[in-house]
Amino acid sequence: MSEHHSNEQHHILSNSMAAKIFGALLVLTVVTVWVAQFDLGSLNFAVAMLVASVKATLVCLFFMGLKYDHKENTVIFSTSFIFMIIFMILTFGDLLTRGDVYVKDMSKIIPDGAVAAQTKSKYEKAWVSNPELLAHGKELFAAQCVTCHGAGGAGNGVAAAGLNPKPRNFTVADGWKNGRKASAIYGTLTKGLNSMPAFASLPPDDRWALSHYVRTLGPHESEKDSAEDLKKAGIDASGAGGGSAGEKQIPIDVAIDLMSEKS
Amino acid sequence: MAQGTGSVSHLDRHHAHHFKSGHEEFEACKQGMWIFLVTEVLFFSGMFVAYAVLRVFYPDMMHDVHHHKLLDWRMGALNTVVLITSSWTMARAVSSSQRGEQKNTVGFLWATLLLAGVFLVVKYFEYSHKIHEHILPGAQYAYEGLTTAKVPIFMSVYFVMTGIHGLHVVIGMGVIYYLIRRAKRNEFGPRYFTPVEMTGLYWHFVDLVWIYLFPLLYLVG
Amino acid sequence: MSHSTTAHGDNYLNHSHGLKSWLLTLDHKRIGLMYLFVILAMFLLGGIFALLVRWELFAPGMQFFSSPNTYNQAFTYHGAIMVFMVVIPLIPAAIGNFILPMQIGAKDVAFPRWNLVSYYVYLFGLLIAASTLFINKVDTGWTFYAPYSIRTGTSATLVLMGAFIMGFSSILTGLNFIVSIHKLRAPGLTWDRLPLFLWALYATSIVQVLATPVLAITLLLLILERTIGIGIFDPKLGGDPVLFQHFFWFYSHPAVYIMVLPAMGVISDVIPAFSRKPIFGYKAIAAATFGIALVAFVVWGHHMFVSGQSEFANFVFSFLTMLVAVPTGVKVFSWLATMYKGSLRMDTPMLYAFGFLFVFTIGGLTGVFLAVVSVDVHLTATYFVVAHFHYVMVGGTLLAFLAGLHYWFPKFCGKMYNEGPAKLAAWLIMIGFNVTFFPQFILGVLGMPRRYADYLPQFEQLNRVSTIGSWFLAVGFVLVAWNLAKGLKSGVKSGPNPWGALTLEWQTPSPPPHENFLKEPVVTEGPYEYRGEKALMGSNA
Amino acid sequence: MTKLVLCFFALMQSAQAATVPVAATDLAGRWDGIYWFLVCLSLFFFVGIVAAMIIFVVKYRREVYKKPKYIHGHTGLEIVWTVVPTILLFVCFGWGWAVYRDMVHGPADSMEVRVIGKQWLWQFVYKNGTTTVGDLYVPVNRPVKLIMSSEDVLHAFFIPNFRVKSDVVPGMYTSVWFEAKVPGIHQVYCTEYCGTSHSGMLARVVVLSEDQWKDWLGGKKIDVDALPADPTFPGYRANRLGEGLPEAQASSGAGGQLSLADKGKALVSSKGCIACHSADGSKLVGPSYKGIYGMEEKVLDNSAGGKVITVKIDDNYLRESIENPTAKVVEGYPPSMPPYKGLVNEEEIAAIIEYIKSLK
Repeated sequence: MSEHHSNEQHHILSNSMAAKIFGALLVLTVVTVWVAQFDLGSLNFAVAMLVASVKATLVCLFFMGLKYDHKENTVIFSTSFIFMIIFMILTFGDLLTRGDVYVKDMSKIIPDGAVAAQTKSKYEKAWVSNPELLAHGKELFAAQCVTCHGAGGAGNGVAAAGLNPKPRNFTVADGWKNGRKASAIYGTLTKGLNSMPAFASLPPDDRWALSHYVRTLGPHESEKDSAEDLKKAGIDASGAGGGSAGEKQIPIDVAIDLMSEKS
Repeated sequence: MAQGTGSVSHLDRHHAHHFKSGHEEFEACKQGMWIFLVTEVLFFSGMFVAYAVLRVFYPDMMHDVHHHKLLDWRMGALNTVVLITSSWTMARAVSSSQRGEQKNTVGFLWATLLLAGVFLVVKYFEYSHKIHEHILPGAQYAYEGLTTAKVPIFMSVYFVMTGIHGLHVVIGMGVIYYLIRRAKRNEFGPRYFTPVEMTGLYWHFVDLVWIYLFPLLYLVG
Repeated sequence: MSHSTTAHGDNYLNHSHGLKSWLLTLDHKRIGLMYLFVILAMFLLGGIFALLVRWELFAPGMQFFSSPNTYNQAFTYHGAIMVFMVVIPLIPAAIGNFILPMQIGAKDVAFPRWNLVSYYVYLFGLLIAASTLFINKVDTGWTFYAPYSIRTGTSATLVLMGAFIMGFSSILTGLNFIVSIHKLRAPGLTWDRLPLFLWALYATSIVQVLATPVLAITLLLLILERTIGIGIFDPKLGGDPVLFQHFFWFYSHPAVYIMVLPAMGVISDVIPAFSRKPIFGYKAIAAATFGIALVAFVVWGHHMFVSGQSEFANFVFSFLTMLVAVPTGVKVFSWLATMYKGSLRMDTPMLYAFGFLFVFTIGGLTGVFLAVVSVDVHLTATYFVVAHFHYVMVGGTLLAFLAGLHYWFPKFCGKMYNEGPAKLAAWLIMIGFNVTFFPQFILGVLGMPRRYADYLPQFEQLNRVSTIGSWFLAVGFVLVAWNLAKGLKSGVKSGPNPWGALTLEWQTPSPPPHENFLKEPVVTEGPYEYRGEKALMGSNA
Repeated sequence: MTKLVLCFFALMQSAQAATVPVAATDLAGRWDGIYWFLVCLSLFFFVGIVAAMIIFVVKYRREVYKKPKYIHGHTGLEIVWTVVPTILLFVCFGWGWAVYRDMVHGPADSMEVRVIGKQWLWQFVYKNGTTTVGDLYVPVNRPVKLIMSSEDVLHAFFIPNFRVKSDVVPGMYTSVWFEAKVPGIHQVYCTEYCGTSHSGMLARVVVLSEDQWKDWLGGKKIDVDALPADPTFPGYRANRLGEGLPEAQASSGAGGQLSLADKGKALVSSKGCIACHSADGSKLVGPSYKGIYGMEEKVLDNSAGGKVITVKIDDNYLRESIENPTAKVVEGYPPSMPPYKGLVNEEEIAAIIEYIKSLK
C-alpha cells in the first residue's frame, strides 16, 4: 500500500570522510590547547572562540549532516544562535552602560553606617585585646550576635535553623573561612560573609571588642595578628592610626560627591 | 519518535498511519529533532550569558582562576578528545545502520557508550578533587588558596554548566544503550534507521556544547 | 474505514470507550479536550483566588485575610495559576490541538505520542506546583523576583519545579505544531492558503520553542540559588538581581505573545466567517503575526524601566517596543475593514469578537503609555499596569477563547448551544470586565501600587466599584459554563457546518470521525473566499 | 464644531483634577503634558474604532445588507494605517524621551540624601549625619537627589506627586531627583514587592518652607501633623496604614490632632513592629501586644547571666525591650528582635508604649 522508497535516497557519510573530519577535529583541539599557552591578552578569547566555532561547524555540516540535508534544518538551527545573540546583546546593552550612579560593588564605597566609623577611637591600640574591650565585647555579643551564633557562640542560635550555611561555631578551631586572627574576624564583621550581614554600622571599637570576645570563646590564643596582617587590614601597626581601621574607607560626604559629579 | 511497538525487523517496517510515506515520516522526525536542538541551544544560552557576565565584568578574577589552575586543563583536554572520538564513533554507527551493517552498528554504538563512560569517569575525578579542596559553588566555596571576589560565582557557573552537560551525557548513554538492544534485534536497516540518526544528532550536539565549554572554562585566562 | 455519513456514525467520541481509551489516547482531538478540561478547572481555581483578592480589597484594612501574608499568597497563586496553567496553554493546547490537524487536512499531529507526553508533563508539573497549596503557600508573586524568592521560607522551590516541568509541555506542543504545519498539509494547501488561525499557531509555536527554554534555565538557576546558593542572582553572594529580571523577562514578554497571538488567530477566523466576506489584507495579517512573534524577543526591557536598568537600555527597549504596536494596529484595522460591507451575523462568536476588538483596543493603547519611558516611570508597578495586562489578557485571550469555544463548539460535540443565554453571558462578561478593570486605570494614575494587601482610605471608592464589577464577571463566566454544559447535554443537532465556514475542519462531519476526514481533502482556494450568495447550509440562527 | 472642542477640553480639565495626582514639581507638570497628549491620542483612535464597529453592525447587519462585497484588501489603505501609526508612535517616543532625560539627570548642586530601604521601613541619612525613619525632610524649591540602596530585598521608592520612581536594589545604588514646589506632606509608597508588609512600607516627603528648613537643620522639632495634608487627597490625613480615617472621622485629640495612642498605632506599622507583634492576641514571631501591659511575665534575663525571672510589663520594661530587646526576652520567644536604639526617638517610644497600653 505504501511505496517502499522510504530512506534510500538519503545521503550516507562515507567512512573516509568521517575519518577526515575526525582527524581535523583532533588537530583543531591540539591547536586550541597550544594557542592557549601564549598570553595574547584579549585575543586569546577571540582565537579560542574562532577555533571552537570551526570545530562546531565541521561537526554540524558533516557529522550532523546539515551539508546534505534540506536547507530548512540549517535555517532552524541557525535561528537558535541568532536569538541567543539577541539575548546577549540586549542584556549587555544594559549591563555595560549602567554608568556610575549604579556602583556595582558596594565595598568600594563605605556602607551606610559610615557616620559611626568617623568617631575617634577611645583606645590607643583597639586591635590589641584588653579587659575593658572584652567586657564591652561580651555585652555587645549578647545584644547582637546571640540570635544566630547562640549564647555560647556554638553556632546554634535560634535563627540559625533557617540559615544555610549554618553560623560559625566559635568554640571550635576549624571551619573558619577568613581565619581566626583578630583582624580577620574584624574584616568579617565589617564586610559580612554569605548570609551574615555586614556590621559596618557598628563603630570600629565595638567591632574590635567583639573580635576579641569571640576569640576568648574557643582555643584561638595561638592565632596572633602579625604586623603584615594588620597592614592588610588597613591598620597602621605603629599605633598612630587610632581606631578608624578597615580597608581604605573614604568618608561618606566624599563618596557621595564622588558619585554625584560622575552621573 | 516513530512507532517502536515490539521488535519488528527493518525489512517489513511500516510507517505511522498519518504519514504519506516512510520518507516523509523520517523527514518529520529529523525536523522535530532539529527543533529540539534549538531548545537545547537556548537552554544552554542562559548559562553562556551568566558566563559572559563574569568574563566581561571580572577579567582579573578570570585571570586569577586560570593562573591559579583551579580547573585542570589537562583533564578538560582529555575529555574533549574523548567526546570528539565518541562523536566519530557515533557518526560511524549511523552510517553503518544506514548501510544495514548490523555488526558494525552495534560495535560502534558500544564504542560510543564506553567513551561516554570514560568522559563521566574523568568528570568524576575532577569533581571529587574539587569537593575535597572545598572549591565549591557560591556559598559553599571555602578554598583557602584563592579568595578573589566572585571566584565562588565562577565556580557556580562551572558546576552548573558542566553538571547540566554531564546530565545530558548520562541521558545520551541511556538512549544509546536502548539503541544497542534494538540494533541487536536487527531493527535498523537501509529502510529504517530513524532512531539511530536522531540519537546521532543529539550526541553530536552534546559534543558541540563541550567544544565550546572546554576553551571557555579551562583555557581562556 | 466505515463510510457512514450520518452525524452520529463512527466519530472520535464513540470510536472507543472507557477511561483508558481517553487517558492513553493518541487522538489529537481527545488530547485537546483533556487539556481543555484541566485548563478550565485551573481557570476556576485561579478565578476563585481572584475573587478572594478583590473581596479583600473591597475596603481598606484587613477584612477577609488575617494577615497581609495570606493576601500575598492569594495574589501569587492567582498570578501563577492564571499565567502558567491557564492562559499560555489555553488556545494552543486546548483548541489548537483539536483544530490544527483538521484545518491542515491531516489525520493527526506529526508526533501523536509526544502530544500525549506533553499533556502528562503539563499535568505532572501542575500537580507539583499545586501541591504547595497544602504545604507552605508561596508568597513571592508569579514573577519570583530575586532576592525575595531566594529568601522566602515558603515552598517556592516546588512551584519553580512545577513551572520548570510545565515548560516542557509548552515546548513539545510548539514543536509538534511546527512540524505538523510543515509536513502534513493537505494537497493544495499552500502557505498563502493557510487559515490565519494556523498562521497564529505557527508563530506562537516558534515563540514557544525559542523562549520557553530560557525560562527553564532561569527557573533551574533560581532553584539552585535557593538550594545550594550559587550566587548568580543573590546580591548577598555578589550576584545581580537585575540580571535575574533580564533572564525572566526574556521569556515572559514573548510569553505574553504566546498568549495573545492565538487569540488574534481565532478572531481572524471568526470575523470573515460571520461577515460572509474574505478577510481584509490576508498577507498583511499573516506578516503582522510573524512580525509580532519576532519583535517580541527584543522588547523585554520595558518591564524594567525603573529596575535600575541603564538609561541607554531604556532608550533601546522603549524604541523597539514602539515597533510592536504597529503590526497590532494593522491587525485591528484589517479586522474592522473585513466587516466593512460584509453581511454581519451577530451570533455569539461574533459578539465575543466585537468584545475582543473593544477591549483589546483599550489594552493596546494603554500599552503605548507604558512603552513611553517617562510615562512608564509614574505608571509602572501601579494598578495602571494591572489594568493594562488584564485588558490584554482577560479581554484579549479569554474573550477570543470564548469566541473560539462557541465557534467550534458544534465541531467538538455535533450539537448547538443555546444562543440566548450565550449572548446574555457575553454581555455580562463585557460589562463586568469593564466595571472591574477600568477604575483600576484611574487608581494606577493616582498612584495606588500593585500587590498591596491594604491601601490608604483615599482609594476606597474605586476599589469598591472594581470589586462589584468582579462579581458580574464571575457570574458571566458561570453562565457561559452552564449554558455550554446544557448545550452539550441537550443541544439541537448542528450538522457539519452550521456557520457555513470554508476552512477544512468544517468540510467533515461533526463530531469528526476518528481519522478526521472520510476522504483525503483537497484545497483549491483560500480559506476565506466567501462570495456571500452561497446559501448557508442549515444555519439555525 | 469649536463649541464641541471647547466643551471637550473643559471635560478634560475636570477629569484632570479627579484622576491625576497634583503636579508638585516642574517635571511633574511636563509629565502631565505628555500623559494628556497620549490620553487624547488614545481616545481619538478608540472612539474611531468603536464608532466604526457600531456603524458597521447597524448598517451591514445580515437582515439589511444581503450581498457582502468580495474585497481582498486595499494596499493604499494598508500603507496609510501602517505608516501613520508608526509616525505617531515615534512622536510619542521622542517627546517621552525628552522628558525622561531630565528625569534622570538632575542639577549638579542637588542636596544629597542617602535612602536605605529595609524590610518594611525607609531610613534617610542626611549629609550632617542625622537619621530619620519614615519621614524625608526636604526644603522647598531646592533640587534634592536621593541615593538609594536596600539592605535585604528589592524595594522601590515612589512619590506620585513628583512622578518619581526607582527600584532600590541591594548591592547597587540607584538614584532619583526632584525639586519640590508645593510645601506640605507628599505620600511615598514602596512599589516593588518585598514580602509581608510591602503594603505597610509607606513614608512621607515633608517639604518645609525656607525658615522651617533652617529650624529643622538647627535640630528643632517640626510638628509634621500640623502641616497641610497630601494635596492630591485634601480630605485625607492618612499617610500610614490603619492610621487616622478621613479628616472628619479623626478618632480623638484636639481637632485633627492624632492622640498619642493613635500615633503609636501608626508608628507600630511604619516601623515594622506589626510584622512580628500582632495587636489581636495571635502569637507571631514575638508576643502579641493585646492585654500585655501590666501583666507578670517570666523572662530570660540575659544581662544577669541568663536567669529566668518574673517581670511586670511596665513602661521601663517596654522601653528597654524596644531599645535593647535581647536584654530580657519573654520565655518561649526567640531573641531575634533587632535593636531599635537610634531608630526611634523618645517621643515615638512614648507613643508606642501608649498604644500598647490602649490594647486591653
